[in-house]
Amino acid sequence: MASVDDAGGLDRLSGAAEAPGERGRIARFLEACPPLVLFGLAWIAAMLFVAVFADWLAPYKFTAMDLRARLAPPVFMGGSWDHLLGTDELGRDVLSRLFVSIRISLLIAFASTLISAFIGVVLGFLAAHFRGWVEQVVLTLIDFQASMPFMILALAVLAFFGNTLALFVCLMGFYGWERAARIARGLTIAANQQGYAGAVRNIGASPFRVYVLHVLPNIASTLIVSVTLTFPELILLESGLSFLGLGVQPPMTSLGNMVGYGRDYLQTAPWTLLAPSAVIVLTTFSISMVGDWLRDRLDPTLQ
Amino acid sequence: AEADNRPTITVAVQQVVNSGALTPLREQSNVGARVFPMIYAPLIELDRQGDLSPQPGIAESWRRIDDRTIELTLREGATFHNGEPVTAEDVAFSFGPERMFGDTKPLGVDGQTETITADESKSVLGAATGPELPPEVPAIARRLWPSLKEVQIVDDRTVRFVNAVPDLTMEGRLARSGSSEIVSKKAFLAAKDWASWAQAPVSAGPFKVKEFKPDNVLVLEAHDGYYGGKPSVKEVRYVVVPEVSARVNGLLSGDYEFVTDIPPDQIATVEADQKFEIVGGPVLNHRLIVFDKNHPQLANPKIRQALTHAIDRNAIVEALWGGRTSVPAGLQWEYYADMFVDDWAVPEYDLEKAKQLVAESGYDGSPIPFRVLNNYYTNQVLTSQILAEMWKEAGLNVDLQMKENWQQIMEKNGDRAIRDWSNSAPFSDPVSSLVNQHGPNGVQQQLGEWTNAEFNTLSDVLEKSTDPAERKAAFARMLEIAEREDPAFTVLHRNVVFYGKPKAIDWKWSPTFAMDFRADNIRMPGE
Amino acid sequence: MAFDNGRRHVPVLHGVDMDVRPGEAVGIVGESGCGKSVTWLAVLRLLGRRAWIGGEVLLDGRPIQDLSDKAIARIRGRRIAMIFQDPASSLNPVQRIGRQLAEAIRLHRGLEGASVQAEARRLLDRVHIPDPAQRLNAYPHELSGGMNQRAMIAMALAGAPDLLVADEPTTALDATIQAQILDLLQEIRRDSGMALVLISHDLGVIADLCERVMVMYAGRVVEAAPVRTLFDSPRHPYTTGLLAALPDLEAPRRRLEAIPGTVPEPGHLPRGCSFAPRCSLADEGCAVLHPALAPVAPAHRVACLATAEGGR
Amino acid sequence: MSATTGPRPGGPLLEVRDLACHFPVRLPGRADDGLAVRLLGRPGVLRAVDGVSFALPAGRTLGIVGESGCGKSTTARTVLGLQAASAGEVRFEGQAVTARRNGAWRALRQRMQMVYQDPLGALDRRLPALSQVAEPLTVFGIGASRAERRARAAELLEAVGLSPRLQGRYPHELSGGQRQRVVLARALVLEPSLLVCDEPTSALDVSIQAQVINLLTDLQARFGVAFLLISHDLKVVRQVSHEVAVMYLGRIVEQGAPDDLFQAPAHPYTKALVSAIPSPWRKEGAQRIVLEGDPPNPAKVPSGCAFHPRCPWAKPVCRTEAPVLTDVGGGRRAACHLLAPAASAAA
Amino acid sequence: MLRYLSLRGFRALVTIFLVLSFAFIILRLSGDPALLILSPEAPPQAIEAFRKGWGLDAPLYKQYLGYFINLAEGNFGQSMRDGRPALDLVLERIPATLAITIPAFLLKIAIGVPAGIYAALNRNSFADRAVMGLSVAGYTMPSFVLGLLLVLLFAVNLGWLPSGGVGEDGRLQIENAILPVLTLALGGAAILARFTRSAMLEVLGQPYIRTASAKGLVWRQVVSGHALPNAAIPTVTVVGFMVGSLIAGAVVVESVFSWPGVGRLLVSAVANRDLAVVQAVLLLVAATMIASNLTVDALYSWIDPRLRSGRGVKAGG
Ligand SMILES: Nc1ncnc2c1ncn2[C@@H]1O[C@H](COP(=O)(O)OP(=O)(O)OP(=O)(O)O)[C@@H](O)[C@H]1O
Ligand SMILES: Nc1ncnc2c1ncn2[C@@H]1O[C@H](COP(=O)(O)OP(=O)(O)OP(=O)(O)O)[C@@H](O)[C@H]1O
Ligand SMILES: [Mg+2]
Ligand SMILES: [Mg+2]
Repeated sequence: MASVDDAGGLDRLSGAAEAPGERGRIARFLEACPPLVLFGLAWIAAMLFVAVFADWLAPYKFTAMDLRARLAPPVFMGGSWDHLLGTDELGRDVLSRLFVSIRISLLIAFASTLISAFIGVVLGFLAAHFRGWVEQVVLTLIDFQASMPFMILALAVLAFFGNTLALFVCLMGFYGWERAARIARGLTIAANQQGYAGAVRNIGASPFRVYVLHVLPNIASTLIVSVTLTFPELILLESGLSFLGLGVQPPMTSLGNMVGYGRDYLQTAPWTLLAPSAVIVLTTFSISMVGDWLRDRLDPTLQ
Repeated sequence: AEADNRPTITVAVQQVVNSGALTPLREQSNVGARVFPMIYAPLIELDRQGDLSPQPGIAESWRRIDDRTIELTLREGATFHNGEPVTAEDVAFSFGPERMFGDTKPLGVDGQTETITADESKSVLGAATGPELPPEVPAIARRLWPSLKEVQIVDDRTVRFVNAVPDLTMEGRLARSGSSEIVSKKAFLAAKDWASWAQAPVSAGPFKVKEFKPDNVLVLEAHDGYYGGKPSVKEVRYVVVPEVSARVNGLLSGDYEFVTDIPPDQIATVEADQKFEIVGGPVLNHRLIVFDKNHPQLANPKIRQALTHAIDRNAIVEALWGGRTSVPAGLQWEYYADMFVDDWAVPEYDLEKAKQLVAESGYDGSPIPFRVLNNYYTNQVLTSQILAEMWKEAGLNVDLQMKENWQQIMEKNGDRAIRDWSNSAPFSDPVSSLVNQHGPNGVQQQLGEWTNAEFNTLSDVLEKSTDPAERKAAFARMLEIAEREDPAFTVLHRNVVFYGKPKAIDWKWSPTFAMDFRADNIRMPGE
Repeated sequence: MAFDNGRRHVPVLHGVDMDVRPGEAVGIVGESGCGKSVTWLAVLRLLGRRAWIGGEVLLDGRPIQDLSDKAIARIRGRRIAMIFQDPASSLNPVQRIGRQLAEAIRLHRGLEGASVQAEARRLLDRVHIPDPAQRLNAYPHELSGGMNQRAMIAMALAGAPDLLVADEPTTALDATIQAQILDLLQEIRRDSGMALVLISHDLGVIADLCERVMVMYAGRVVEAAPVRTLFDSPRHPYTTGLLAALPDLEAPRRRLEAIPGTVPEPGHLPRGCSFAPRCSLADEGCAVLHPALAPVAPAHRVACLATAEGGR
Repeated sequence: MSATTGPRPGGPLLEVRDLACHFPVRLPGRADDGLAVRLLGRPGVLRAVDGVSFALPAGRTLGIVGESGCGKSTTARTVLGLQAASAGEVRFEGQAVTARRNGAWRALRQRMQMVYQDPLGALDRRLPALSQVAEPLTVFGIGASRAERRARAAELLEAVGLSPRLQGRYPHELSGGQRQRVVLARALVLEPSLLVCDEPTSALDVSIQAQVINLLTDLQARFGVAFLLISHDLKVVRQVSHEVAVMYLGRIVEQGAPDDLFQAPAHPYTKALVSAIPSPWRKEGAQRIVLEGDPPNPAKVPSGCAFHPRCPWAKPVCRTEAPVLTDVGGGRRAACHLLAPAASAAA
Repeated sequence: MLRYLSLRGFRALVTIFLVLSFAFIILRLSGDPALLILSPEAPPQAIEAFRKGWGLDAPLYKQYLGYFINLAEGNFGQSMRDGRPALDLVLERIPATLAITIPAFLLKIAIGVPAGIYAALNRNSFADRAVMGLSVAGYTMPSFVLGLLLVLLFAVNLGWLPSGGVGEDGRLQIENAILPVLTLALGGAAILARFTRSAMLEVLGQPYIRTASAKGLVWRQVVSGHALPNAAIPTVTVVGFMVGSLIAGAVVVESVFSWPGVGRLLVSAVANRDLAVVQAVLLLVAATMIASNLTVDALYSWIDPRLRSGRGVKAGG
C-alpha cells in the first residue's frame, strides 16, 4: 500500500534528503520507525517479557485467593497497594492473574497463528503447484473450513483428545488457515505464471526450493497482514470457547477467560474486565502496527 | 366483552425447560419446576410460601385405606383450561398407561424388578408420533411411582391410588411437584402426537399455555376458571435470557418484572437502585460434592474424610453467597419433620484433622481429578476453585477439570473421582433424597461410583418399613455411613434462589423452586 | 506559453525551464527517470497533494500554479491534455471505452444524450479505430495495446486541447503499431494546429515528429535545439552519448557506445554538473560548477561547461 | 565453454524442425450459436507456432523478429522444453528436447538457459544480486562450498560488468541494465551453450539497451555461447545477429543475413517492419509503409497467406494459397507469392 | 462456463456432504444426547429408553446411513428435545436472525466502507489514524463487552432502548433490534474499514486514476467514478465472507441480547448433541457460504470485466 502512494513516497524521500547531522539521525530513525511502531514494538517486547517472567513478576500466586478481600478495587480507584490492579471475585490478585494470562494467551495466539499460517501456506502451495484435482481438494477443504462453525471443530478435538494446552494450541491452529491458504494459492499461481518463480524453476530448481526459498519470502508480507488479523481473532475465539467449556479452563487463566468471567462484574468491579481487555486491545493494536511496518520493511522495494 | 385490564408480567429466566417439553414427565429439572405449578393442577399441593405442608389441590381431602392404598376426594368445580370439568376419569387417565406408564409394570408385582421393556420396532431415528409416549416418559414415571399399580375410580369424585407394595410415602409422592399433575384426557387423546401435546398441555392450573417457543419464550394466559381463584395477572411471559447481566440490566431498565437465577454477586448491582430488590433464599436443594470411591486415590475412606473436613463451608457461604444461605445438617431438610435427625451435622471444618487423615492414609500426592461443569450450578466454577485451594491446603492435590457436559462428568473411565452435584427433596421423606439418589437404584450407585452393603440394606428398610422409629434409626445410620464413615458425598450448603423484582410488586418467593403468580401471592403496584 | 518550474523538497527536478509555442511540436528526450514525466505532471498538478512544487507555470502568460483545484481541473483536458505511457493500465479497467470517452466529452463539450455517443464514435473514427461503434462497448482489456493508446488519444482530443502532452505514447507498442500512432499524432497536429509535447527516450521517435527537442538529464534541461541541429551537431556530451547508443538499421554496423554508469538517484546528485561522473569531457570545473542553459547558436541552448566553451 | 559438452562436430547446436505449438482455446460464441456454445464458447485452436524450422550453430546468434503475439516467445519456450510441442522436433546437441520435467530435463537446464524480457519480474525481489547468481550453482551442486559458489558468481557478475559494490544490492536498487546483467549472469553461471534471450532489451531505455547489446556480443566472443535472440526491435537484432528470421502469425516469413535482409527486405511484411522503424538518421525521402489494422488473432488465421489482409500488394492467390518458405536468392528465404520467380523481377 | 459451474456445483455438494458427515461423527461420538437432554438426575432406565427410542443404540454406520437416506428423502429428522421437525425449528428462527444480521450487514458496509475510503483519502492524517485506531479497538473488543456497554448506556442509564429480547408478543420490533444490530455492525465495520482503506490506497496509486484527473475531472469525480468501482473488487471478497456469517454468526450477540436466533439454537443443539437440528443449521450455513462464494465470484466478474473472459486468478483473502 505504501508503495503506491505518491505522497508517502515523497515524504520518505524528503526526510532522507534534508537530514544532515545529529537531528537528522533521529529524524531518520523516527521515520524508519514511527512513534506508533516504536510503541508497538515496546509493548510487544513488554508482553513477551511478562510472558517469560510471569511467575517471577507476579506479586502473588495467580491461584492464591483471599476470600475476605474479594473484588477489592485497584489503587487508582481507591484500593490499597496490596493489590495494584485490585482483586477478582475470589480475592485473587488481578495483576498476577493478568501476567499469567498474558503468558497463556500469547502462547496460544502466537503458536496457533503460526500453525494456521503453516497449514494454510502448505495447502496453498500444494494447490498452486499441482493445480487440477489437488487444487479442487484444497478448495473444497477451504469451503469446508469456512462453513464449519469452529465450535464444532473444537468440540471434535476436545471431545476425543481431551483438553490439554498443547492440544488446544493445535486446535486453534486450525483457525483461519483457509485465509492463508487462499492468499498463498492466489499469489503462488501468479508467481508461477509470470515472474520470478517460473524463472527459478526454469533454472532447474526443485519445487521445494522455489516455494520455500523464493515464493514464501515474497508472499510473506501479504501473509503478515492476514496474520495480524488472525491474532486478535484467536484471542477472542479462545474467550468464546472457554464459555462453551472448550477453551482454557479454570484454575488456569487466560485473557479471554478473564474478560469472559469478568463480564458479570462490569458494573460492580469493572477492573476485572478492563485490565485484560486493555491488554488485548493494545496488543492487537501493536501487532497490527508492527505488522504493517514489518510488511513494508520486509519488502526491500519499499525502503 | 369487557376489557381485560389486568397487568401482564414478564419474567426473565435462564431457561424455561431444558428438554423442550412442557411436562414434568419429560422435564425433571429445577427450571421446569418453576413454571409447571402455574400450568398444572396437582391432586395435592404444598403450602409453597409457607411451611410446605400438604394442601388440597384437585383433591379436596384424602385418607389412607391401608398401607398400600389412599383414597382421594376430588374438589367440585375444578375446570380444565378448555373449560371442561375435572373428573375422576381424567385423574385415572393421568396416572394411566397412556399418559404415564406405557407398558411398564410396577415394581414388586410378580417379582418384577425391571420396569422397562424397550420397543425395538422403531425406525432408526423415528421419534414418538401419535399419542404414543416417548420411551423415556414411562421410565421417569416409574421413577416417580415405582410401584403404583393402578388408580381406581370409585365414583365421580373419588379415586383410589393402589400401590403394589406397602409405602408410607404415597402422600409425599402425591404432593411432590411434578408427579401428581392432572391432565385432560380428552385434550391428550385429541393431540396430534405426544410432542405437540407436550408443547401445549391442558391441565387445570391457574394459567394456560398460550404460546411456547423453546429456548425463547413461554406465554401463559390466565385461566379464569381456576379453582383457586381468578388470577390477578392476565399473562405471564417467561422469556429466556441466558446471560446474567442481560437479566439484571433488563430488570433495571424496566423490561422485566421479575428476573431469576441471580448470582449473589449481582445483588449489589440490583439493589444499588432503590426501586429494586432481591428476594429469595434457601430452597429444597443442597449442593453436594460426590465421590467415586473406586478411584485409586479415594478408595481409602480416610482420604474422602479428609476431603470433607478440609472444606470451610462457612467461608464459601460468606464469600460467594453473602451469608444468604447456610450449611445444612447433612442431606436432610427440616420439613422431613419427624424423620429429621436433630443431632446430625456435616463434617466440621478442621484442617489439622484433614491433614492428619491424609497422613494416615499414606496418600502419595498424585492428582485427584475434580470434574466441574461450567456454572451449571450458580457459582459452580468459583466454588470449585475455592474447594481446590482448600484441599491443597490439606495436602490433597486436587486437579480441577472443566467439562462440557454431564456425560463427560459422569463418564466412568478410571479418571472419575470428585464431581459436583445437587440434591433435592421433592417430598418430605428421606426416601426422596438419600435413597432416591444414593440408594441402590439411585444415580450414584447406578453409575458405579459408590456402594455400601449396609447402606443398601437400610435403604430397603427405609423404603418398605412402615415403622416410623425403625425408619428413623435406619435413616440416621445411613447418614452416618454416607457422610462420615464411608463418605459417598458431602454437603456443601443449601442452594439458594434469588429473584430480582421492583419493590413495588408485592410477591413472595417459595423454597420449592416454583414461582407462584396466583392471585393471592402477587399484588401489582396500584392494586 | 512559457513554463518555468522546479521541484525541490523531493529533489527530482532542479529548475526545469522550457517553453512551448502554440502549434509547435516539441520533443523531450532523456534517460528513464530523468524527470520527463514528472515535469508535466507537476505542471498539471497531478503529483498528489503533498508533492512540493516550486517555480512558475505560465499558460498564455498567466500563472496557473496557484490556481484552485477547480480551476486547474478546468485546464486539464481542455487546455492541456496528457496521454500516458502504458495505455492498458492508464485506462480504467472496469469501464467501457465508450463510457470513459463520453465522460471526457461531457466534461469538455457540454454535450448530452445521444450526441455524446455520436461524438465518441466520431473521435474513435478520427483515431482510425476500425468499427468504432462496436469498440465503444469494449473494455480496455479487450483491445490491443495500440487500440488502447488510440482510445487514450481520442480521450485527450475530446477537450480539443491547445497542448497535448504525449508521455511515451509508443513505448509499449510494436514497431508497426508505433508507426501508426506516430502517423496519427502527426495527422491530428496538422488538422487541428494544436501544440504537441512528445516525451520519449527514443531519439528516433522524436526525430520523426518534432520540430524542436529538449534533452533532459537528472531533472534539468541540458540541451534544447531544433531537431536537425540537434542530431547533426549535438553539443552536450549526454546528447552525443544518447545518439551513439542508438543502433541503426542502415549505417554500417558499429559497436554501440553506451554511456557508462547510470543516472544518479534523485536526492543523491553529485555536486556540480550531474552528468560529470559519466562524462568523458568532464574536468575539475564540472565537478563543482553548475552549468546553466546558455545559447550556443540561434535557438540552440546547452548546459555544459566543456562544450559551451569549446563552441565559442 | 567446456570442450566435452560441445556440439557434435558437423551438426548444428540446435535444430528445430517443423515445430508447431497449438493451444486449445474457446472462442466467443456468436449470436446464432446454441446456448451451450454461447456460454462455453466455440472450441478452437490457437496456432501460436505453426511449422517453424531453423538451425543454430554453436557460438552464433539467430535473431527472431516479429510483431507481438506472432509466436516468438512460444517458439523460445518450446525450444527450451518449457512447453510441449504439438508437432515437430527440437534437437539440442543431437538430443531431443522434451517438456517432461524429469532428471534429464533438469540436467539440460545446465546447457540451455533463458533470459527474460522483464528482468525485474524474473528476479526474486528479496534476494541480493549475488545470491541470485549463485543459486543455479547450488541447485546443480556445483562448487564445493557456499563461499566458492559465491566467488564464482561474483566473478561472473564482474565479467558482465557489475562491480562488487553493486553485487550486494537488491534488484530494485539496480538500474534496468544492471538487472538485465544479473539475469544474464545467472543464466551464464552454469556455462550453457545456448542462451535464449526473449526480448532482453525491450524494457530498457536506449543507453542501457546499448550496454546490454554490447554485453551480449562480448559474452558471445568470450564464452562462445549461441544466442537465440528474440525481439521485435530490428535495430537490436541487426546489431547482434548472424542470421535473422522474421515471424508472422506463427510462421517464418523471411530468413536471411541481417544486413541484406534489412537493406532490401523481400517480404512485404518485412518491408513494412523495416520502414516503420523510427530513426534520427532516416533519409528524407524514405517513405514509411504504415500497415493498417492490428495484427490478426492467431486463433483466426486468415486463409491463404496470413499477411494478405494487411498487405498492400496482395493478389487474389494470396487469399487462397499459403506460400511456402523458398529460397529467393542471396542466401535469403521468404514465403510470399509475390516473390515467386515470375514476380521477383519486379521486387 | 458450464464446465466451471458444474465443477463448482459438485464441489458445493462435496463440501456440504463433508460438513454433514463430519458433524455427524463428531456429535455422535462426543456425547450422548440422552444424558444431555434428560437431566443428569434422570433415571438410567429413562436414558436407556430414550436411546432406544431414537435409535442411538444402533451401530454408528447404520445411524449415519439412516441419516443420509432420510435426508435424501427430504427428511431432516426431528429434534430430540421436543420431537419437532428439525427444519421447522431452524426455519422458525431464521427471520429473527436475519432481522439483526441483515441490517447489521448493511450497516457494516454503510459504516466500514466510507470510513475506509475516508481514511485512505486522508492517508496519514489525524482522521486516518483515528479511524484505524478505532478499527483496531472495534475488532478486538469482544462483542459481549461491547453489547454490555451499549446496554448499560442506552437501556439502563438512558432508558431509550430495551435491553434485549424481541419485544412484546414475540414479534420482532425495531427498537429491540437496534442494539444487537449496532453491536454486530461495529466490529464488522472495523474490519471492513481496514480492508477498504488498503484496497482504496492500492487503487489510488494506479495510473488510470491519474488519467482521470488529467481528463479534467475534479477529485471528487475521480474518486467516485474511477477509484471506488475498482476498490470494490477486493472489498467484495471481505463482504462475501461476512455473508457467510449471516445465519449462525451472531451467537454471542444473540445471547447477550436474548435474541432467539439460529446461532443460539445451534449452540444449544450442539450442547445437547441434538443432531438433526445441528445438521439442519449446518446445511443452511454451508449453503449460504457456498451461495455467497458464488455470488462473490459473480460480482467479481460483474465489477471487473477482466475476469469475465478468462478464469482469472484472484489473489488474496
Ligand atoms: N511520486 C514520486 N515520488 C517519489 N519520486 C518520484 C515520484 N514520481 C517520480 N519520482 C522520481 O522522479 C524521477 C523522475 O521521474 P519521471 O517519471 O519524470 O522520469 P521519466 O523521465 O519520465 O522516466 P521514464 O522514461 O522511465 O518514464 C525518478 O527518479 C522517479 O523515481
Ligand atoms: N499457454 C497459452 N495458452 C493459450 N494461448 C497462448 C498460450 N501461450 C501463448 N499463447 C498465444 O500464442 C500467441 C503467441 O504468443 P507468444 O507469447 O509466443 O507471442 P510473442 O511473439 O512472444 O509476443 P510478444 O512480442 O508480445 O512477446 C499469442 O496469441 C498468445 O496469446
Ligand atoms: Mg515517464
Ligand atoms: Mg514474447
